[in-house]
Amino acid sequence: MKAKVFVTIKENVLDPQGNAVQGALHTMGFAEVGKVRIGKYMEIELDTADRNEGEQRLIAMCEKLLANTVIEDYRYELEG
Amino acid sequence: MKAKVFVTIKENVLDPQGNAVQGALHTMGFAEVGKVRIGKYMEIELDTADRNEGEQRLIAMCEKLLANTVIEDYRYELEG
Amino acid sequence: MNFAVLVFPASNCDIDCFKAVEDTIGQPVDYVFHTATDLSQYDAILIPGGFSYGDYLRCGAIAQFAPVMAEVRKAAEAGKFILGICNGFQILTEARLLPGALIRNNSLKFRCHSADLIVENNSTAFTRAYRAGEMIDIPIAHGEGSYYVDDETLAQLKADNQIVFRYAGENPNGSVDNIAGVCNKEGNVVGMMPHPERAVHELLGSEDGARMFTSVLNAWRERHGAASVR
Amino acid sequence: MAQLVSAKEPTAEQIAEQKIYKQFGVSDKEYELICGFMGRLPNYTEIGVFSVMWSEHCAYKNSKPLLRRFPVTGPRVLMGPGEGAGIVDIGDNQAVVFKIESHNHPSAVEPYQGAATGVGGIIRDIFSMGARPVALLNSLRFGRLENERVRYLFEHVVSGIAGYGNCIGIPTVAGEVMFDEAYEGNPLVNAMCVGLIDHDKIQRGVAKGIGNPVFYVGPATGRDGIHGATFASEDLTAESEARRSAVQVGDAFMEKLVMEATLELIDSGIVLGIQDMGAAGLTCSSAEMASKAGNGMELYLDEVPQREEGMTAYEMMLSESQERMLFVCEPQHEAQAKAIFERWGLHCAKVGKVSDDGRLKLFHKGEMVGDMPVHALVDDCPVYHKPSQVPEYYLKNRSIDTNSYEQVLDLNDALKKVLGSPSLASKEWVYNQYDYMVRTSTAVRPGSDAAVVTIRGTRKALAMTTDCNGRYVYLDPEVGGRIAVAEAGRNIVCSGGEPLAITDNLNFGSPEKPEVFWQMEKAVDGMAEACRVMETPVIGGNVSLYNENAKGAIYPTPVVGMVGLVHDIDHITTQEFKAEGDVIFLLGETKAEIGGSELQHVMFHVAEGRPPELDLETELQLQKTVLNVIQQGLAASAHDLSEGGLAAALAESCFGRGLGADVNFTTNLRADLALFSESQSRILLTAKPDQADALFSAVSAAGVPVQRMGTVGGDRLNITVGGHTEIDASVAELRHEWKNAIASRMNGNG
Ligand SMILES: Nc1ncnc2c1ncn2[C@@H]1O[C@H](COP(=O)(O)OP(=O)(O)O)[C@@H](O)[C@H]1O
Ligand SMILES: [Mg+2]
Repeated sequence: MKAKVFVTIKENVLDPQGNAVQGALHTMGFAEVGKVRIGKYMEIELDTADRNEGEQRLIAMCEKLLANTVIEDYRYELEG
Repeated sequence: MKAKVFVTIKENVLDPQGNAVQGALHTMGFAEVGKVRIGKYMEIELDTADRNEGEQRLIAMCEKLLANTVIEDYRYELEG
Repeated sequence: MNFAVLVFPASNCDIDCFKAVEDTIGQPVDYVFHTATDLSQYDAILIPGGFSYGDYLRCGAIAQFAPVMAEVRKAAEAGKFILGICNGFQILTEARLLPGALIRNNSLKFRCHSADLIVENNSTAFTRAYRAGEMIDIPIAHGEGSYYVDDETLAQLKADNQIVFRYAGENPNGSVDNIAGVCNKEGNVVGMMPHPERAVHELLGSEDGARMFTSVLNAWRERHGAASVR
Repeated sequence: MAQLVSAKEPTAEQIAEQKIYKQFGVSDKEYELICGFMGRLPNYTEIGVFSVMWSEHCAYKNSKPLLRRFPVTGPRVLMGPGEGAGIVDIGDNQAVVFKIESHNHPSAVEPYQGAATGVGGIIRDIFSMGARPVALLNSLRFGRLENERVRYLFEHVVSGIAGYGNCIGIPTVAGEVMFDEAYEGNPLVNAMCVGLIDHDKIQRGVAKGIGNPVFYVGPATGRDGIHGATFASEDLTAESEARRSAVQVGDAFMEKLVMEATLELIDSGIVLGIQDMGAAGLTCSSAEMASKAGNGMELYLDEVPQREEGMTAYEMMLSESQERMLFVCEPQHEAQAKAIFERWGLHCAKVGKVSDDGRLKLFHKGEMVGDMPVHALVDDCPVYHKPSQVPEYYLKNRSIDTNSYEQVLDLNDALKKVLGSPSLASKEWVYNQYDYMVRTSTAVRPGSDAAVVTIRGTRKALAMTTDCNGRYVYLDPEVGGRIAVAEAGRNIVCSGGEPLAITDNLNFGSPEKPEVFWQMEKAVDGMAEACRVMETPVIGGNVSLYNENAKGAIYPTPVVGMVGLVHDIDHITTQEFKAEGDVIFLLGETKAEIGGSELQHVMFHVAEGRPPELDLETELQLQKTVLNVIQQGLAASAHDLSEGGLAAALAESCFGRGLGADVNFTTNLRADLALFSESQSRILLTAKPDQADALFSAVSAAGVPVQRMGTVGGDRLNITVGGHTEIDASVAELRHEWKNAIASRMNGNG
C-alpha cells in the first residue's frame, strides 16, 4: 500500500513561509495570487495487507510523528 | 480557483528528511514502513477567470519559483 | 578596485564581507541594496551569507528575482569577479549562474564549526594566492549546504576544472564528491558554502580566508596592468 | 473553553455573576478592586485587559517585594530595571544593553516555536532601546535524556533557538544546559540578548506629547497566544494547555526587517517613544507607554492590521502575535517614518493618539469598547506578601553528612562518569547548531568559561555568561543564589573581563506554596548580597513562576546572566592549556564539599546534604587577583572550578588542544574529595615556565591561597595525590566520553 500524507498549518496559525511566497509571487507579477499556505507532502510505502489496520497505524504515525498537531492538521489518502 | 502544488524531490536526489522519518518510524515500531519521500504541498488561491490561462501562469510559477527543477519535480491540481 | 557587497533584506554576513575587504586589502567597498539597478561601477561583487528573503521556501529561491540580480547576470557575462558565500552560493545556483543546487544537510541540522578545505582549483580569480592541493581552515555555518549535481554534470565539472574547494576529512553535509565550492566555466564566478570572510584575523581563529581577497585584487590588477600585492 | 477565543462575549453582568474573571486568573478581591477603579462593572474586553496587566508576568505581584532587595544602581548603570533592558556604561560614549527572558511554558507545549519566539522577544527588548544586538545566550534545563519526550523537547528547543538566531544574524555565543529529573515536564528556556548602544541613542517606552500619533509596525495581528501572559502565570496542566489559543509562530525574517527599520528610525532621531509588543501585546505596550509619560492613549482598533477576519477588540488587545512594535512621533514626521519602513517592505499603521486624560480608551466599529484608568492598569495591581515557610527537606538535608559516604576508589572511572554526565559533558551538540561566528566579532567561541565578543573600532571586548546550579539552590537557596552570582563573575574574570552587572531570571515553582516562596526569598537574598559585595548590580531580569509538573516544583533556578568588560583584547584568556611545559596552579582552598556535586549525582544518584559554602570576601579577593594577573599578561590559561571539581576542570583544560598534564600534589583530604569536591572560589591558572614564579608571587602577595600542581604536557592526564596515582587516562579517551555524551543519547544509542 502507499499512503500520501498532507500536513498543513492550522487555519489560524501564522504561516511565514506561505506569506513569503505570496509576497514573492506578487513581486514577480502574479497579481492573481491570493492566500498561499505551505505544508508538507509525504509518500510512504506500507507493507501491510490489512487495509483497516494499515489505516489505524497510519493515523498513529501522523499523530505521533508526521504532524505536529499543536500547530498542524493532517490528511491522508491510502492507495493500493 | 484554487491550485494545489506538490513538489517532490527527484528520484535520484538524496532525501535526508525522508530517510530520517523512515528511521524514526522504524524505531517507533512501525516496521511495515518502506520508502518515505518528503516534499512540499502548497495551496494557492488564484483570482483568475480563464482556466487555461490560469494553468499556464501556474506552470510559470512552478518553473520559476515554486520548484527548483535541478532537484525537484512538481505536479499540480486545479480546482474550481 | 571597487567592491559591491549586496544586501538582501535578511543578509547577515554583509557587514562581515564589507569589513573583510577593508581589513584585508583596503579597497573601496559599498553596500548595494537588493533593489539597485546599476552595478556598472563595480569590479567585484560579493553576495554575502544570510537568509536573503527569509529563505523559507528554498534558500536563495526568492532572491534570484531581486532587481539587482539582473545586474549580477550582466556582470557575470562581462567577466567581472563574483563571489557568492553560503547564501550567496545558494542564490547563484538558484539563478543558474552556477551549476547544481544546495539541499538540506544530511544531518538535518544547522552546522557551525571550523572546517578544513582542499584548494582544488587555484586558477580562479579568487584562489590564485593558494597552492593547488593546499589545506586551509575556513569555517562553515549552514543548514542547507549539501551540494548536489547529477553524475553527468559532475563529470563535466571535473573535466572543466570547476570544482574549487573540497572538504578534507569529514564531509559535514553530504555534498556530492565532498564539494565545498565551484566556479563557472570561465572561472570569474565562484560560489562556496564556507565563509572566508570569517577567517581573516587570528582573533577569529584563522587567517586562511584573507588570501581570497588578495587573490581577486591581484587578478584585477593583472587584468588592468597594475602592480600586484602580496 | 474555546469560547474564550471567539464566539459571543458575556456581558459585564454575566462576568460578575458567573465569576468569569476567575478563568483569567483574577481573584474575587482583585475583581472588586478593578470595579472600584472603574466605577462600574468592567466589560469582557476590559476585564481581559486588566487580567493580563495584573498577571504575575506583567505586574510581578508576587515577586515585587523580593525584587526590591536587589541592588540596582552603580556608578556605571545608565538604566536599571523598568525599561525593556538595563544599560551599563562602558566608556567612550558607548554602553552595553542586556536582558534575559524566559519562555518556559510555551516551550513545554511547542518547543520549536516556544524557544524561537522567546529569542525573538528578547531581541526586540534590546533593539527597542535603540541598541544593536550583538550576541545571544541561552540557559536551558530539561529532564533526563533517557526520556523520549525530554529528547523531543531538547531537540526542538535547540533547533528553535538556532532557527531564529541564525536567521536574524545575531551570534549565539554562550549558555548552559543541565539535565535533571526535577525539570521533567517543565523545561526551562531562558534567552538573553546583549546589545551595544551610543549614549545619545538610548530610547524609552514613553507616549510623549498630547495629540501625537501612535504607530503600529510589524505583521498583522492574529488570534495568537491570547492570554499568553496569564498562561505563563499559572501551573502547567492539561487544562491550561487546552485553553491555549493558537500557538505563536515566530518569523525571524520579519523580525530582521523590523529590527533594521527600527534602528534606522531611531537613528533618524524622530522617535519620541518606542516599545515592543511582548507579553500581553498591544495592551501592555500601550498602557505602559502611556503610564510612563503620565498620559493616556486612545486606540482605534479598526486601524490595527489584522490577519484574520472578524477579530474582536478583546482578541486584538490580548493577541501576542510576534514581531510587532508600537511607537510615537510627532505628526509632521509621519511621512519620514513611513518611508523608512517601506524601504524594508513594512507598513506602519496609525492606530492611536496620545491623550491627556490618563485613560486607555479603545474604539472599535464606531463605538468606545473600553475605557480604563492607565494608572490602575499599570501601578495599582495589589502586591502580595506570600507566606513563607522553611521546607522539611531543607532541615533534613542540613543534618546529612555527605563525608560519611564510602570512599570512591576508582577515580579513573569516576572521572569518566562525571565527564560523560550530560550536564557536564561538552555542549557541542547544542552550540554547533548555532551560528556563533556571524558578525565576525566572536573572539572566544562557546566552550570556554565565558564567550568574548569584540567591539569594532576599539580594543575593548565584552565577556558574557549565564550560570546557575539549581541543585545547590535547592539544597540551600541562599548559598545557591550567592554561588550563581559568584560563578558567573568567576567565568567572566577567567576570560579576562571585569564583571559589570547582571540580569537574572527567577525560575521557581508556585509562589502559593510557602516552601517555594521561602526558596524565592532566600535565593534572592543570596544573590542580592553577592551582587552588593561584588559590585555587580542587577540591571534587569525576569520572573517565571508556577514552574511545576505532576511531581511538584522544579529545582529553584535563578539564572544569572552576567556581562563583563575586557579592557583590552590582549587580556582575552581561555580555559584550554596552551603549551607543553606550562606550569599549573590552583588558586583557592579545597574542602570536603560533595553535597549537590556531580560526583554525588553520578555515583550515589542523589542530591543531598549541604552545597559548598561561599565566602563573598574570599571570592572577591580571588576574582580581583586573577583579573589582575591576567591583565599583567601572566596567565596562559584560566579556568574556574565548578561542577566536577578539580578533576573535571583539569580534564576540560586538556581537551582544547589535546594537551595532557602531569599533576602531583599533597592534601589532607581523601583523594576522591580532593579531586571532586566542588568547593567554591577556586580557579586553575597556567603560566609559561618563565612567568611561573612571577604569577606565584603576585597571587601569594594578594593573600590568595595558591598551590603549584604540575605541568602541561604529553597526551595523558595523570593525577597523583599524596604519592598515589589516582587518575591516569589518555586525553583522547576522556575527551571521547565528554564529547559524545549528548550526541550518543540523542542518536538513540546511549
Ligand atoms: N545552550 C548553550 N548555548 C551556547 N553555548 C553553550 C550552551 N550550553 C553550554 N554552552 C557553552 O559550553 C561551555 C561550557 O558550559 P558550562 O559547563 O555551563 O560552563 P561553566 O561551568 O564554566 O559555566 C560554555 O562555554 C558555554 O557557554
Ligand atoms: Mg566555568
